[in-house]
Amino acid sequence: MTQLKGPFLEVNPDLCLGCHTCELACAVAHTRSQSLIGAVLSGEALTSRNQVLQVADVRFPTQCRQCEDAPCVKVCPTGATFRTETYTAVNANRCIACGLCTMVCPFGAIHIATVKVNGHTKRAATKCDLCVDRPGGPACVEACPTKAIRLVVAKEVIQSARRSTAERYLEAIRVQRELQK
Amino acid sequence: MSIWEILAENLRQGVVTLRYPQRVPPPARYRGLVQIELEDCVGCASCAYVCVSAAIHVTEERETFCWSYDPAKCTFCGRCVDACPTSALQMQAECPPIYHCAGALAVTYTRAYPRCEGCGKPFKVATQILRQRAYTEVSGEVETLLRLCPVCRQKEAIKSMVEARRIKEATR
Amino acid sequence: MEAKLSFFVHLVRYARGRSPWLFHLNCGGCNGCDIEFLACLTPRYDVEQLGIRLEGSPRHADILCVSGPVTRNTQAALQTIYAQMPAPKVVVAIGSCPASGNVFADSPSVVGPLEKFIPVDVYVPGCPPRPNAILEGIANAIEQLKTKPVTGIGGKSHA
Amino acid sequence: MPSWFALLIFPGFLYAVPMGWLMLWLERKILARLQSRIGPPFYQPFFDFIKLMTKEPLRRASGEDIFYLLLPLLALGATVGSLTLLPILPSSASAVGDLVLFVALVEVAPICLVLLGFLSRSIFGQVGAIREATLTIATNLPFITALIALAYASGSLRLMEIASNAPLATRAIALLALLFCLPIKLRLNPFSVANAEQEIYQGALTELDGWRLGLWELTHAVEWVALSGLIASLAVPWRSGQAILDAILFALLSLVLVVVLTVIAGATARLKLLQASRFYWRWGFGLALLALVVSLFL
Repeated sequence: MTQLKGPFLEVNPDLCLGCHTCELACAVAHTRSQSLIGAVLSGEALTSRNQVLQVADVRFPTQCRQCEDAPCVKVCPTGATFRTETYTAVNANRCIACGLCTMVCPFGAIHIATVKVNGHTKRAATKCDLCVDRPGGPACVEACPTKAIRLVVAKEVIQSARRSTAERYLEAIRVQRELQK
Repeated sequence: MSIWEILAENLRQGVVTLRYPQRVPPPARYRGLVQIELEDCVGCASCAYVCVSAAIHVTEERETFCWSYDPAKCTFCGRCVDACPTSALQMQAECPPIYHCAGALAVTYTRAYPRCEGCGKPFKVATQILRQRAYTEVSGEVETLLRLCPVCRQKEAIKSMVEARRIKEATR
Repeated sequence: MEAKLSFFVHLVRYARGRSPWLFHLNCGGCNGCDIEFLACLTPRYDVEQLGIRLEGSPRHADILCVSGPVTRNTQAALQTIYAQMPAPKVVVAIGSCPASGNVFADSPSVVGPLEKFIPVDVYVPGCPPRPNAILEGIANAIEQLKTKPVTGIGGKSHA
Repeated sequence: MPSWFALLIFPGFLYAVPMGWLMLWLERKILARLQSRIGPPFYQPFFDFIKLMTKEPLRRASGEDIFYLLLPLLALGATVGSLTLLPILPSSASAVGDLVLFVALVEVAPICLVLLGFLSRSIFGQVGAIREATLTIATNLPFITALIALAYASGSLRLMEIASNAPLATRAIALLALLFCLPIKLRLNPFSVANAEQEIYQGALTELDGWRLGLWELTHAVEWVALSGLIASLAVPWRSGQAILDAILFALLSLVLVVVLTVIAGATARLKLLQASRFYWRWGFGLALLALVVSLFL
């Protein structure tokens, strides 16, 4: 029995328009100037950590599920990806852009992108950090015009102690397939 | 022990020299040339990152990556072997060969990235060792998912989520 | 006459292979290779079995053994010493440093690698190489030494 | 015995050169064995010589060139010449020369070495030359005093007569004093400051190259034969009268001396110049003086 303390972002596909506003908001929220114009003027690269994708007729932003026992943390050779109390974080300073995390993430939610760290540009892993440093909470939640994204703080999720979120997700897939049959 | 006793002891001991072509075999854990098992390499360039003397370089193209190694620059410290997350590198337990032209031992291997089973895009794919490190048990689902590129994995996630909602509503 | 000459040439080549004298030069290395090189003189390896003598003067030497990346301060000495060695001579680069600069490459005080300044005949890779490997490198150098042209006492070429 | 035979065949060139090479090899081999090493192969000094003779000579200033040619040749010639005076056979050529000539000829090689060292204009060469000169002076006092004692005791300067007539006590003490002088004259270990290969890069030999060094090595080999031969031929008063038997006895005695000197060299470390000089003036000269006193009173 373990308590899932961490919050994660949940999307309601019925409400999502696929307008990419969350992507833009995410990218802007992770620039230094916190504004689109400022970022463009200072030449900072705009990279979003969530991606709106279309599968059949469903449009949907995907981002990191903040796995508790995350594969990306387990394979990171430098300890750049690590698990905090609330979420799975990346320290871009320590990242060597080896891409092992992108290889093992079951959601494909982590990417290698060009970021600016301590004044110099480098390649590093980027992923959703739930905008922990932002006073107003996640930027995508704030920006979504239809309020399709919301921050869920699960009170108590009963799961196997050793199973990671990713494995729970995989088990869910298996259950679905069995149900479909 | 006086010098005379030492000389007498040496004479008594006899010749300890190895005749030239004879050699002391290197120990089992001797660090010789670095060798790569290309099938196990994922192109993460951790080895190039830790290499103190820049003997290893990994260059990435769109569809391929090159792993190049110049023993002339190597310090034979073994950091690359320690750093390799997929155990693709190992060191020969024998002395590197003598050579006569600069750069004669340098090697470059090129490997094409595996292609995504969904969209056919080349991408870095996790090897078995990596999967075992990332998951407590590597199920068939993990295998299939990790053979897809990150974008296809995202799409797969969307699909299953939509499916889950649909089933949930249907059962309600 | 021809037969005599060829006997002379063979004798000289054979003699060269049997008595290579070394001059050892550290061009700013870390001393690791030097210690391994000196290990070749110990009773265990004993280079004297190949007729090798470690000489103090480059004038007496046939084989120049260089260790270390060539630093700004040693470069002039290296070239002088190479020029001071009388003609059939070969150069052995011991360790990774003279071959590439190794960890010292791109340092502002390092001007190497060695081949920029003098022709190198044999490279012994390793950091440092084992005494066995150094011996093998010197044996290779001896083979190279034998193939160099034979000159008579007056400096006239015979072959 | 004609003098050309003594000069060219025995105990001259044809005997001295292979014997000198054998002695050089024996020295290196024994040293190696004392250190548990395998040492150089038997033919080593010969191939060293061939190799050195066929190395390309360096161009030198024309004024210097003649000295670099003459001095090694002079040293070699004088040392081979000194060999002809050794009283090995009953009919040896010592009739044509005596002790004074022998001392003069043996001293030519060190003088040539000093000159070569100064000629080199290299700091190591000059330091080596100064040390060589100092040690030559230090060693010649006991060397000549011991020879004078022998000459006085036997009443003649002819080496043949010294060998047969010298009384036992004087002969023993004087030969011990002469043995004391050998390491320094052959530049062997406890007294090898003059050609220290580690500190001053073989001193006066630093700038010698190719065949000049080869000639010098040859001279050194002949020096071994001449100096060990002096003691070997003076040690035994008895001559069988058969040339071959006497020659073999002489050669064996010389080789025994080589072994003794090498073991001493292998067991000792290099002394400083002052220590070496003091040793010779105190112990070497003291022993030679004792020989002189004994020869005066017996």
